Amino acid sequence: MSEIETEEISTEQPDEPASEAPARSAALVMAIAEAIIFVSDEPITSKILGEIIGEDKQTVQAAIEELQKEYEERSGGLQIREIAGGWQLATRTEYHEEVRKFLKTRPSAKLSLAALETLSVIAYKQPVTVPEILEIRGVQSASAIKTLLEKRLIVTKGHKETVGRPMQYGTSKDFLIQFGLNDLSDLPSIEDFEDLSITALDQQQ
Amino acid sequence: MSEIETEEISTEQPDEPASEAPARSAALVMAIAEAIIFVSDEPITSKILGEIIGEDKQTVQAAIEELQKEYEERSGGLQIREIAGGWQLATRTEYHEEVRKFLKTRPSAKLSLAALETLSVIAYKQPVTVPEILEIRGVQSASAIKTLLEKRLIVTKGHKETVGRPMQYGTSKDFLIQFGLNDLSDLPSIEDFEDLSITALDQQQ
Amino acid sequence: MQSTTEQYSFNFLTEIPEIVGGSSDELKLKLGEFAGPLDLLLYLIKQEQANIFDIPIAKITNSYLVYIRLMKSLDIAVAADFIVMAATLIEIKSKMLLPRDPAAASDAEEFEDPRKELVDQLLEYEKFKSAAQMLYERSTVEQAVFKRGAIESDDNNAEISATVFDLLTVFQKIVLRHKEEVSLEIEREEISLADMIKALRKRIFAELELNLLTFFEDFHTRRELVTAFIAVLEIVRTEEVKLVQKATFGDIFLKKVGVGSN
Repeated sequence: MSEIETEEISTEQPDEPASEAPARSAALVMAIAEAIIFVSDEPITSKILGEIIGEDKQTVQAAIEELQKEYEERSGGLQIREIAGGWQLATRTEYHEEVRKFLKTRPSAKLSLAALETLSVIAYKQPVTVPEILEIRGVQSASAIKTLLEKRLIVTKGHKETVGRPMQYGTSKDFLIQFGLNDLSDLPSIEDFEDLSITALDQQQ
Repeated sequence: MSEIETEEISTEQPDEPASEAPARSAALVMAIAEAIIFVSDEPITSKILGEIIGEDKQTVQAAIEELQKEYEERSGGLQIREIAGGWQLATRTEYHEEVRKFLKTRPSAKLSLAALETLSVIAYKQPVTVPEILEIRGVQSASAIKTLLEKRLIVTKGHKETVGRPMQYGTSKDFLIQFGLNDLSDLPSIEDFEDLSITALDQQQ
Repeated sequence: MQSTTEQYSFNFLTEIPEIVGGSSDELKLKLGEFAGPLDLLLYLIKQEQANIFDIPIAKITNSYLVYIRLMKSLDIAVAADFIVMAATLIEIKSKMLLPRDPAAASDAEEFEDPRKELVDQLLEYEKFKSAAQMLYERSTVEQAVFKRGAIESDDNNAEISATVFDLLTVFQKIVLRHKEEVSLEIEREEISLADMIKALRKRIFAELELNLLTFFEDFHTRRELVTAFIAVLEIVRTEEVKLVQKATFGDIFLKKVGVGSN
C-alpha cells in the first residue's frame, strides 16, 4: 500500500493542498482523519479521507500511518487497522473476552417492533390469550411472546375458562420497572394524549 | 473526583489473566475500559464497566478519568465525555465540519422556539402537567409536547393525583444525551436566569 | 384542534421579529417567530424600552393589537391564547383608566396594581425563555459531536428501545389497522347488482331526471363503480329509461321515458 514515499511531502509544505483549504499541520490532518475513521461505518480509504479533508492522498496516508503508530505505542484498548483497502478503528484483540462479555450484557429493554406490538396488546388488554392477540395484531405472535417471557416483561396469568383453556398473559413487575410505571393505572390512555391530537399520532409512522 | 491513586498498582504485574482477575494494572483497566466504551452504543457507567472488568467502581472511575486526561493531552480527533451518568467516546467539536461533510449530514433539525420553551419548562418543573405548562408559557403547548415525545426528549411520568388525573411529563435520558448533560443537576438553576432577565430588562432603561 | 395553536409561527420561523419605526407614527411590524402571547408582550415592552415594573399599558396594548391585526390580515391563524391576552390587556387598561376610588385609595392595602399579575407572569416566563436559550446553545454544541459509526459486532437495527408513549402509539396503530381490515371485509360484501338496479330505479322514479355524474359520485371503490355502471346499462336496456345529453360534451342524464321529454 505504501509504495509511495511520503516523508518529503509531509514535513514540508503540503504545497498542493487539494481544494480550497490551505496547508494544515500534520497533527491536524491526523486528528480529522481520526474523527472521520471513528464515525465511519465502514473502512475508509485514504483517497476518500483526502477528498474530505482537502489534502492529497499521500499526506493523508502518511498521517494515518503516523496515527496508527501512535495507537500502537500507547497500547490502549483500540487500534487503527487497514482492512479491505481502508482504515478502521477497532478494539484490540487482547480484550475480546471483556468486550464480548459486555456485548452480552447489554440492556435488555430493547425490543423488536413485533415484540413491542405484542407487549402493547398484552399491556392494554390483559389478561389476554394468544388467539386474542392474533386477532388484534393479525399476525402470529409466538416468538414475540417467547422473547417477552424471557425478558420477564410478561407473565402467565392462568388458563382462560373457554374451549381449549388457552393460557392468558399479563405484564410483570419488571414491565412496570422498565417502563417507569408505578402501577398499571399509570399506563397512559388514549385520552391522555387527546390534547396532543390523536390524528397526529398515526401520521408519525 | 480522582481521590484514589492508582499508580502504585500499575507498575506491578500485568501478567495475571482476565476473568476473575485480582489487581490489574491501571493501564490494563484503562485499555479495557476504552475498548468497552468504544463498542457501547450508549454512555456506559463506571459501575457496569466495573462489573465487566471485575474491578471496583472507584478503580474504574479513576482509570477512566486518567484516560480522559490522556485524550485531552494528545488532542486528537476524539474525546471521552461524561454524559447521562456514563462515559462516551465521541469526536471533538472542532472537527464537526469535516465530519459532517463526510457523513453528508446537515445539522439536524433544530427544535422550534415553542418546543424549546416547553422543554425548558418540563426540565425545570418536572414532573409537570399540560395545564401547568400552559400557565407558565401562556400558550397551548400540545404540538410541542407531541414533538418532544416523538423525539424522546420527554417521557410520561404517571398521572397526577388531582382532578382529572392529568398526565405528567419529565425529561428522558435522551434529553441528557442530546443536551450533553451528565444529570439534571448539571442544569443551571432557574434562579440564575431570574437575575439575568431582570438586569437585562433594567439595563434597557 | 388545539395543535393549530402554535402554527402561527410556521411562515416565518427564521425571521427575527422587529418593529420598524416609520416616518409616520404608524408602527410597522416585521413578523417573526413568537412562541406565545407572553413572548410577544415581552418583546413589545423591550421595544418600548419600558420598565417591566411600570408597563405603559395603553401603549403596549395598542402595539399588541396592531400585531394581532397584522397577523389576521396576513391570514395567519391567530391562536386563541393570543386573543385571550388581548382581552386581558384591554381589561387592565380600562381598570387603570378608572379613577381610583378615593375611599379605597386611602387604604393602601386595598389598592392593587392591575398590572401586577401580568408582571409576575412575565417575569416567570422570562426565566424559562432564557432557559430555552441555554438549551438551544447546548444542543448546538452537542450537534457538533459525533458518535462512532455502527460496528460489525453489534447486531443493531431491528431493535428499538421503547417508552410508554411508544407502547400506546403502537397499540393505537394496531387498533387502527384492525379497524381497517374489518371495514375492508364489509366492503367486500358490498351492494349487489340487483340491489344497485333497485336503488337506481328508485332514484330515477323519485327524481325523474338523474345526472349520471351525481349518481356515480356516491360510489368510491372500483367495484362499486363497475356495479353502478352495469346497473345503468341494464336499466336503460330493460326499463323505460333513456340516456339524455343536453349539450355536446354536456352531462348525461337518466330520464324516465314519457316524462317531459324533449
